[in-house]
Order: sequence, then C-alpha cells, then structure tokens
Amino acid sequence: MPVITYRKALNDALAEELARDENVFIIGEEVAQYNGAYKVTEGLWQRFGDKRVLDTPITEAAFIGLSVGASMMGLHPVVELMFWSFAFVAYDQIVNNAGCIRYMSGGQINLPLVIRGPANGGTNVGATHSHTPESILASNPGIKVVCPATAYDAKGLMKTAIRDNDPVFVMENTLLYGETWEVPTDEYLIPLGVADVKREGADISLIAHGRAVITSLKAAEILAREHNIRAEVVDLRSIRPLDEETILRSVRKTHRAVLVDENKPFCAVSAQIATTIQEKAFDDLDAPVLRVCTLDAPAIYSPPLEKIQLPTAERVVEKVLSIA
Amino acid sequence: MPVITYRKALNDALAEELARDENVFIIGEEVAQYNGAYKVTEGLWQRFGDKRVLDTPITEAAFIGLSVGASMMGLHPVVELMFWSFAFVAYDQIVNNAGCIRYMSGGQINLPLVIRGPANGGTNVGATHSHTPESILASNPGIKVVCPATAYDAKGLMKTAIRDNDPVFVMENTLLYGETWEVPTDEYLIPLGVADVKREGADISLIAHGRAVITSLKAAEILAREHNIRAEVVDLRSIRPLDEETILRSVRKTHRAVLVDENKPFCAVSAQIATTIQEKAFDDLDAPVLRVCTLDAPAIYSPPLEKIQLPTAERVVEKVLSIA
Amino acid sequence: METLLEKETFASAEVNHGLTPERKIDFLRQMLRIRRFEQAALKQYQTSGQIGGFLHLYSGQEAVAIGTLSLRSEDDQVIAGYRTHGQALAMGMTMNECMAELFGKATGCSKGKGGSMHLFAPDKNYWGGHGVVAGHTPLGLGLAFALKYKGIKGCCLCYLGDGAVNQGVYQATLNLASLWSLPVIYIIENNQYSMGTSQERSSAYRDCLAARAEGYNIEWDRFNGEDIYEVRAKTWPAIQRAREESRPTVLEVATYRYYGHSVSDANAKKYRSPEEIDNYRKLHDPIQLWQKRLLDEGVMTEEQAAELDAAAAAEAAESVRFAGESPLPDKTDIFSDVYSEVDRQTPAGQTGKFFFND
Amino acid sequence: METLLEKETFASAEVNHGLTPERKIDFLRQMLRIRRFEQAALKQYQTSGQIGGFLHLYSGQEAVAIGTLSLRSEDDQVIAGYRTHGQALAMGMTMNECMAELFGKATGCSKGKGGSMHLFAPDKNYWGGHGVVAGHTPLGLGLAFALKYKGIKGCCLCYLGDGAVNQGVYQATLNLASLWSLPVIYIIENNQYSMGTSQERSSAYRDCLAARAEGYNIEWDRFNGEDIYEVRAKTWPAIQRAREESRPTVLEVATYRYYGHSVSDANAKKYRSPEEIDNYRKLHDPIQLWQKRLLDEGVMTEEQAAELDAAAAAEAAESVRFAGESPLPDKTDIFSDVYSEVDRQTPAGQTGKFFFND
Ligand SMILES: Cc1ncc(C[n+]2csc(CCOP(=O)(O)OP(=O)(O)O)c2C)c(N)n1
Ligand SMILES: Cc1ncc(C[n+]2csc(CCOP(=O)(O)OP(=O)(O)O)c2C)c(N)n1
Ligand SMILES: [Mg+2]
Ligand SMILES: [Mg+2]
Repeated sequence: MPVITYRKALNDALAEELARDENVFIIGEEVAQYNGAYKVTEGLWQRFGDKRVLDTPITEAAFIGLSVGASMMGLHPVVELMFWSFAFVAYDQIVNNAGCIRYMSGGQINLPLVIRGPANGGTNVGATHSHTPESILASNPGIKVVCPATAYDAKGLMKTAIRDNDPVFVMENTLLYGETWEVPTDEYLIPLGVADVKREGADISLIAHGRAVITSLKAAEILAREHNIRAEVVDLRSIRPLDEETILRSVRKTHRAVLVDENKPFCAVSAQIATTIQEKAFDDLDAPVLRVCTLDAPAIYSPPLEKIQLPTAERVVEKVLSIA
Repeated sequence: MPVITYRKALNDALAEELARDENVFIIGEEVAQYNGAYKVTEGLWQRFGDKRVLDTPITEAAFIGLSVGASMMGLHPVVELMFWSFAFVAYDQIVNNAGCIRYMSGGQINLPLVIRGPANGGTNVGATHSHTPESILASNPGIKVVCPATAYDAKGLMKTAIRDNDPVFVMENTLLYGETWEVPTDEYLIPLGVADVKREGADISLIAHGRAVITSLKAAEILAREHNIRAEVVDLRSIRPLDEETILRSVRKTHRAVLVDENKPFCAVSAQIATTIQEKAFDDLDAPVLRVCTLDAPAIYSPPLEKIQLPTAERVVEKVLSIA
Repeated sequence: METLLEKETFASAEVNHGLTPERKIDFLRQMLRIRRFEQAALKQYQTSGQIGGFLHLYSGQEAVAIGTLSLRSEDDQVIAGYRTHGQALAMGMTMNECMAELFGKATGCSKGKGGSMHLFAPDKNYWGGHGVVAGHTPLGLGLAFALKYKGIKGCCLCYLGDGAVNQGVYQATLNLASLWSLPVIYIIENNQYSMGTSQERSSAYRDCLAARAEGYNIEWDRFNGEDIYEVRAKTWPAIQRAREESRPTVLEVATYRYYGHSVSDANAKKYRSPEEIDNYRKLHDPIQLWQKRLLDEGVMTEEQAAELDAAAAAEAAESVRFAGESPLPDKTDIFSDVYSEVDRQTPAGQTGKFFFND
Repeated sequence: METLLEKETFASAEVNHGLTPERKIDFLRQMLRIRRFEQAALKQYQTSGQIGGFLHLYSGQEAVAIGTLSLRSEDDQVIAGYRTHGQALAMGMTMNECMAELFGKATGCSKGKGGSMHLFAPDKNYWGGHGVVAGHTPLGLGLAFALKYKGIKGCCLCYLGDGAVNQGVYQATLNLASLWSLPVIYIIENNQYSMGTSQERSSAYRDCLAARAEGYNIEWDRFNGEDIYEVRAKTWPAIQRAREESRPTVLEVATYRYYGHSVSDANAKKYRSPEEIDNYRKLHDPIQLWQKRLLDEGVMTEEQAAELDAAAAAEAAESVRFAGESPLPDKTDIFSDVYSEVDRQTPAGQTGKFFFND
C-alpha cells in the first residue's frame, strides 16, 4: 500500500470529492492561489478552477455565514479555517447558524457543510492560535465533530464528512500533516461514530483522539517494553457521534482507563468520556478513570515549554503506573 | 432581613460598586435609558449619569473589545450582555482577549472586567437565545465564571466579581430575576470558589449550580417527604474557581451523587464534576455518579416542551431513586 | 430625499405602470392579512398564555414587505431577521402554520421548534426568520452565492433593521458581496429605533445608513416605505441590477413600527412620544394610504375594502382556532430535526451515539 | 494621491519644521535598529532552531512606525497586530527583551509566553502585539475610551493591515469610535498584500480602504509611508484631532514588506514578482531614503550613518547573545500569569481550585 502524508491524504480526499460532486466547493483564506497556508489544498485551484476553489478575504464570519447559506440551497461547501482557533471570530455563525437552523426550521433545512482545518497546540503560535475546540463544538447537538489521527483516517473521514447531510467539523493537526501512513489507493469511506482500536491490549485502556492517539501508542509501546503492561489504545476518531460501545467494551475488558486528551482538562472531551465510563461500567472499574490532558494554562509560546504542556508519552506512562 | 428579588439584589450590588469606585462603569445594550432589557440596571443611569452607565449600539464584539481595552488601563467595566448567548458574536474578544492577554503579556496586564447577563433556557426564546455557556467559558484558564442561584448569592458574588482583578463572568437567570430571598442590608461579599451547602443530608448529594439548585432543593423536598431520602444539596456557586473540597466532602459523606445541570450533557459542567468525583472519591462511591441535564437537543421553542427539556424535580427524583 | 414631484411619479413608474387592478387589490389584501394576523397574535399573547418568548410585531411596516416582495420571481430567495411575520406571510405562508408556530404546536411551520422569530418556508424560498441581530446577513449572501453558482438568474432579498447595521458581520458581508459580485439586496427597514435606542444614538454616519455601502463600491438608495408604488419603483432597479449584472445593492427604507420592540417592551411609549406614534398611525399608515389610493384610483370600492379586511380578520381568527386545537409536539419530537441523517435513519444516522441524555 | 509639489512641502510642514538634527538622526537610528533586529532574528530563526512559530518581519515598513510614533506624547497609547517588532522597538522596548521573547526565554518581555506576535510593554504604553487579525482594533478603542474617561488628553494609535480592514469587528469599532467621539487613530499599513492575497482580491472599495471611514462620519487620509517627513506631516492632524477634539481618524499608509508574510511563507516570491520586491528595495526603502535626505540636508555624514548602522547591528548581536544565554521559563511558570489574584496570592487567589491538572 502506498505510504503518504496526512496532508496528502486530505488533499486526495478533497480532490476526489470535488471530482465526484460539482456541488462541492472549497472556500477559505489562501486555499486557492496560495495552495493553502499548510498546503492541504495544493493543486486544487489549478485543477478545479475559480468556481470550485475560492480564496476569501480575512473575514471568517462572512465566509462561514455565506457557506451556511449556500449549504441551505443544496451546495456542499468545504470551508478551510486556517486555524480552527479562528472559528472564534465566526462562533455565532458556526454554533447558531450551522448548528441550530435545521432544528429551528422543524427539519425543513439541511446543512451539508464541512468546516476543516488544524485544531491543535504544539506549534508555538501562542494562546490565541492554539485552541482545541472539539469539546466546545461537540457540546452542541446538531453538530458533528471528527478528529483523525492518521492519514488513513483523515482521508476516509473527510470523504464521509463531505457526503454527510449535516454540518461536520473536521479537526486536523498541523503536527501530523507531514507524518506518513499507509493509505490504500482504492476508494474507501470511514463512517462517523466508529472508534478504532489502534492497538489491542488487556491490562488498561488508553482512550484518545487526534494526535493524542499517537502519544498513546508511544506510551503503550513503552508500557509493553519497560513495564510489561499491555495497553489497549482506542482512537475515538469521531467525537460526535461517539462510539460509546467500543469505549465500554474496552474498559470492560481491561477494567482500567487512562484518557489522553490535548484539550485542557476542564469540561474536556475526556471529562465526557470519564463520566460515561464511570456511569456505564461502574462495576467493571478496578480504579478511577484518570486523565492526561494539556497542562491547564493558555498555550505557552516558549517552544520547549509548549512541548511539555501537551500530553507526552512519559506523562501517560506515569499515570498508567499510578493505577496499574 | 428584607426579602428582595434576585433582580434587585443585582441592582443593589451594581449601585453599591458604582458608588464605591469611580473606575467602575456599566456598559451594554439598553442598560441606561431603557433600564436594561430585564431591568437589572434600573435607575442606575439616572443616578450615575452618562459617564458611568452607557448604552451601546448592537455591536457586542466592539463594546466587549472596548471594555477589555479599558480594563487594561485600570478601569473596571461591567458589561451587560442582554443574553449571554450573544457572547457568540464576541467570542474572540471574550476568550482570546479577556482570556489570554494577561498570559501572553507575561502577567504585565490585569483585566478587571465583569461580563454579566442571563444565561439560561426556559423562556421560549429559541435555540440561539438559550445557551448556557458556563461550561465552554470556564474551560479556559484565565477566565472565572460564577452562577448565582439566589438573590443573596447574586449580590455577594457580583460585588466580589467587580472587585476581582481578573475577568469574571457572571451568569444570571431570567427565570430567577423575579424570585425573592432574604438579603441583609449590611454590606457583605461572597468569595469566588466557595460552594454552599444549601441543604444538609446524609443519603445522597445533589450537586448543582444556578437555577438547577432550586430544582434540586425541590427534589430534595420530595425525596424527604415521599421517599424518606435525605438529600444534601450542594450549590457550586462558582464554576471556576471551583470548590472541589466541598463537593468531595459531601460525597464522602453520602456515597452517592446526582448532578443537576442546565447545561446540555456533552462536556457539561457536570461532566467535569463527575470526572473529579470518580477520580478523587472512587472508593467512597456506592454507585455511579449520575446526571440530570437539559435534554440533549437545541432549545425547543414550544413552551410546554421547553419546560420538560430542562431538568425538573421529577427527573431528579427518578434519577436518585435509581441508585438510592 | 426625493422631491414631491418625484413622489408623484412613482405611481407611473414603469414597474407600476402595468399593474392590474387585481394585483393592486391583492397588495391591500396581503397587507391587511399581516395586520390582522398580528392583531390576533397580540391578543393571544396577552390573553391565552399559549404564546411564549418574544413577539415582534411588524405592524406599520407592511408596505415594505409587500412592496418589495411583490417584485420577486420564483427564483428569488428571501431571508429576514426576527421581526418576520410580514415577510413570512408575504412569501405565501399560511396564517395557520404561522399562528400554530407561535403557539408552539406540532402543526406550526417549524413544528413548534422555532417560534415567532423562526418562521421558515424553504419550499417557498423563504429562509427565515433569525433571532441573532444581523447573524443572517451572510446567510443571505450565501443564498445569492448559490444562485450564481448554479447559474440561476435570481437574487436574494435580505432584510435587516437600522440597529443591525452596526453588527460587524453585516459590514464584512458587504465587502464580500461586492468583491464577488453577488446578486444580493440588503433592505434596511429603518423604523428609527433598535429596541429603545434611536438611530442617532446607535449609528454614526454621513448622509444615511445605506450610504456606508459606498465604502464597498456598492450601489445604494434610500426611500420612504409607506407607499407601495414608491417601494416598488425604488426596489426594481436593485432587483434588475442583481439579476442582470449580478451586483449587490443596499436599500434603506424609512418606516415605523406601531408597537413596542416586542410585545413585552414595557417602555414602548417612553422612548417614543405618544404623539410620534399617533402621527404615524394617522398620516403614514401604509394600509390606509394604499386603500385611499385604490379608492381614489377607482380600482376598488369601500365595500370591497371592508370585505377584504373582514376576510383577513376571519382568516386570522380561524388560524387562532387552528393553532389552539392543534396538538403539541410529542416529548420525543425534542430529538427529531437535530440531525438530518438521524431523521432519515440512514446508516450514517444510526452509527454511534448522537444524543447524550443517558 | 498628493502631487509632487505637496510632497516637497512635507519637509517644511510645521510639525517637521522644528526638528533638531539630533531627532532626525535618531529617527534613522531607530529605523536601523528595527532593520538590524529583524535581520538578526531572521538568521536565528533559520539557523538556531530557538525561535518557533511565526516571525512576521516589518522590514520595509519602518518609516511608518517611526514616523507616526515620533509624534506621540507620554499619554498616548499604542496597540498593533502581529507584525509588531517595529512598533515595539519604536515604543522604547529593548532589543534584549524582544529577542529573548522570540527565543521563548524567561527574560523575554512576556517571559517567553507570547512570542513574536505578542510583545507587550504596558509600562511604556505599548499594549501589544496581537495575533488574531483585527481582534485588537476594539481594544485600541478601549484604550482611547479609558483616556477620555480619565480626562487625559491623549490618544490611541492602533495599527492594522490592509487585510484586517475586512474583519467585521474593525468596522463595528469604527461606528463606536465616531458615535462616542473617542480619540483613536487607526493606521492601516497598506503593504498591498494579506499573506498571498493582493488588496484587489481582498477588498471592494471606492477610492481607498480608509475612505470607508466616511460611512461612519470619520475623517480619513491616505499617504505614502516611505518618507518620515510625509508620515509625520500627515499623521499630525489626526493626533491633534484626537487630542483637541476627541475625534477618531483613519489613516491609510502605502508601504511594503520585503519578506514573505512570515518567515515560513514559502510563496513569498510567487504572489509578488521579484521585480516588484526589487523595485521597492531599490527605490522606496525608507531607511535609504531617510539617510540620503539627512546627508543631503547636511545633518549627518556618511561615517555617522555607518556608525549608527554598526551600533544597531552590534546591539542586535548582543540581543542574540543575551537571548541565547537566558534561561527558559521553569515548568511551574506555565501556571503563573494566568490569574492576577493567584499570582499575587491574595485571598481571592487562594480560594477554590483554579487549575485542573489533577
Ligand atoms: C447579537 C444580538 N444582540 C442583541 C439582540 C437583542 N435584540 C433583538 S432585536 C434588537 C434591536 C434590533 O433593532 P433593529 O435592527 O433596528 O430592528 P427592529 O427591531 O427595529 O426591527 C436587539 C438589541 C439580539 N437578538 N442579537
Ligand atoms: C482571524 C484571523 N484570521 C486569519 C489569520 C491568519 N493571518 C494572519 S496574518 C494574515 C494576513 C493579514 O494581512 P494584513 O492585514 O494585510 O497584514 P500584513 O500581514 O500585511 O501586515 C492572516 C490571514 C489570523 N491571524 N486571524
Ligand atoms: Mg429598528
Ligand atoms: Mg498587508
């Protein structure tokens, strides 16, 4: 199977969907002539032209609102946010318009809209540019959120997201864009709402999403090698809809869970998962569900410090050892 | 002790703080000449004049940004949001500017800013106007959030918030504005970060904030009367800083907890509390921590339906009975 | 603004020239329907306890919705704010579905989920009904964008208030509208107040609010909204510009609302003098003016006018009965209309957990 | 824009008239310091691996910061976007604290917490350094508001880019600035591009970007930013208007950035032709032009100029040394500077839990 970058996988997904459906268009800052700030849309403007790939002014509320309106009429906008952090400039459009209009119209309107872009810390761009809004956005019924951790997942989830009839927010990660994975050439789709057990294990469940999955896999490796602990790594992939079954199945097997989450801890995705596990697998738990989150402060700029602000494999190992 | 409304308690707090410190000013839509959309600022413009009580155009991002800037210079703006839901139009100003500037400046800047207004469902104003953003805002380190449930707490917390040197967001509730409680005439302050046990009990802890506290008290009443269950009601009052000690003390005593929360369930404040309890009081728990939240859909308009979408005393009782 | 002479020429403007008596009478019928619908709704709000939340009445502004929307073609799209009864009825929605929506009933246009601010009829090209001030203005641009994308020669009419123009998203949207040459028309219904705040206290401007469009190289116009002839004559160039040149326009229409900001506006008569309100009702009422015109033109008799009014009142009364007798949504309905895939029970709607109640 | 004749008169404008040779030379010194600082930073970015994230260079635009800020009084407040090295140094920040900030060191102005986009010196009336495009524009208004509130006769100078003008919050802020008559000056540094997007592809306008101010009844002006005399002559009326009349102004200054959008802009020479860049460097470089002027005026010798440059380069080199040798923040520093009450260990800072790491 060809080995390609996460970036290329996304690029392929976008190109395939643009080719498949002429109602799909790409819109965002620098996505066309500049090939995207992170080059995810490279070559698409050249191939599909001005109509299908549109550069916007710096005006997130306006072009996201425009995209919501266009989706109401049956188009399928794929909006790039240069950083998901910039969603905060368009928060009303995202939560109230993309998130509530279907409901407030009594189901008369569909909103087949994708918003995508990187949503991560770790690149030393400061507090305002390093938000991880999957938790706050997924808290809104009406919205779907996915966080691919590998090139394979990125491609399959992105294609599904574009074919979905609801607003789907795809949160990518700049630190993964250059990483490579095997990705089949044949077309495939990954359904939303299906977690993926990225490593099997019997002693403890590490549950994560996005880049924290990679961190968890590293930790699992160390745990196996140095501590003889067989950790299972569950990749949520999709935050909403959420695959609770896979989570609970894993915990019922291992009886212990550490959640790894690049959200800051307060009301994080991992808080939702911990709440669910203790509620539904209470009698299966041999220890409290613990969490390893981003250290609870605005993202620090200082590169060496920001590295340790995010969850590290070492912190995961330590946390696991505290209960295993 | 005089019995006054929640609205009047807030009004008194604002008047006292305006009188105490000339750097305090009130700013927002219709707060001056109109006396506030919900009359919380009644009479303040007449008493303190144009300089201290300012009507704004409908332009939340601009006047909240202005207030952040003014606070940097040592003024103490008290911003009214007609609904906290409208924060979404100013989300970047609130999270990135009020929430991050102190950090990004290495602590050189203080942001003594209060943003206040109602943050609740239940008034049939539709999905876009009925958000409860305490969870998503409190997820940001740098921000403080309080949710008073009674007139007494409203006054004491508001005064403290205005004297605090950090951004404090006070989330009120339109359904409580007209309710009355005893409030002393002598000045008092309630520290942020201190929960209040509103009813003592030994069998189960009901943990709540805002109007859900009132719902919990009603449920406790029913539980005592009809089921001989002595429920303790813990009012968080402050979401961030959070009084974990009081929460844990209660649970260690009762061994059971039901969290009552007008947030929607996903990544709710109650998810954070449940996570904490299971982590820190794991061995004290005789049953999973359960939650009663707002039913997980955008706020429905239909008045009779919205009533049952919010947590009700009946749902709390039912949930308690399932584990007690 | 325009001279008296100009004013007189509106009736003979090309776009009004060929109007049949039937259409002219229909304009009156439509305005009366809005007025009577709202009177019935107001009464229900005050007495039945069945209408909750806000009720923003359009009474006084009828000629704006009816005049502008009388020019629409079947491809044109329409979107508005929360003061939306006028546009909703003008777009062909029935009183029944609208009144039932106000009552929060399952038979409402939005199944009781939206309320007065959120009337929708996408099948009639009516896209709401939006509560967040100015939040719908980029959606209107999106409707226009979709028309152009699909190669349809239509336009989008997007209504907003004089208070809404200061919301950043509207101004940002104007830039995009002009930059991308999209067929959108922003119609500022300037009723002089945003809640209790007069235009002077909310907006800084030279000339008028619409003139800000110049900064974005957008054509604009400003006119009086009490006379349907004038509204049509002044709106038509904008519609042609949109359809033929795919260029945006901003129109500012002077108008007035009779009631408070919403029905619960306790200050309605404080920030505006009773004389001011009276003056409008007596001298500038769009329905009375239009009725008088039709009588003067000999297009219609007094009796016909009275019949139209009676019919509108009867229709409104019937809608109250309909709404009253309609069923409420079921508790399970709370969870429908959240996700399209779930509603349609597609595989995508059955994979994973969507609702987190337990 | 202005005629050649006008151009020549800038030097003799009243505000430039009384400039001492020392001050003129100081302007050169300051511009050189910015240029040399950035050259050193760029080199460190590319070679040392100690600078992370973005590095937006100001080189080419120096006369704008130095010219406008040379007019400030001690009460004036200043705030800018993320391309902020110029303003920061012009406001009197040391190269050491700025370079250390770029290195993420504890000795940085923001203790290594902000980085290149977030330089702050409130003690010098410099309020950052803000990364979200246009997000700081209402903060600038707030600084002006505070001045007026406190009865201080100062103004706020708020810088933004040609791309930033389309962000709604800026436009909403203009309305408030005019409506409330606040002493703020928005200075649009129009370097013709926002990242890879030319002004034509991002903005619709008549005349120029600053002219949009008219829609808000705000005075505006537009001028060339390569000559300090011109910058000062054109900025002065705005400052006077702010201080004396408490009225806002929008200024648009034509300028150019030599490097890519940020140092990692791989396309820097794709969306602009090398000829275009060369042309600016050769014919419009503000430092060369000013230097030549001072030589022509006989205010300074070639040797003096070379000395100034050498001193600036040495200072920059020293700042690199300082930054390199400075300690990193400690891991516990991650949690300081989040809450003022916690930092000061007041009772309010010790009640309840603030951080939720465990
Ligand atoms: C973002 C936002 N802020 C505030 C409100 C509350 N609000 C609703 S309508 C209104 C006044 C709007 O006035 P205008 O635009 O003139 O429209 P009109 O009511 O006169 O039709 C306000 C302040 C809101 N709905 N949304
Ligand atoms: C809200 C937001 N959107 C996008 C960005 C990414 N971004 C940073 S700078 C920039 C270009 C700004 O151009 P301009 O305002 O002309 O300033 P210049 O870089 O030319 O100084 C963009 C798109 C951002 N920081 N914030
Ligand atoms: Mg109005
Ligand atoms: Mg620029």
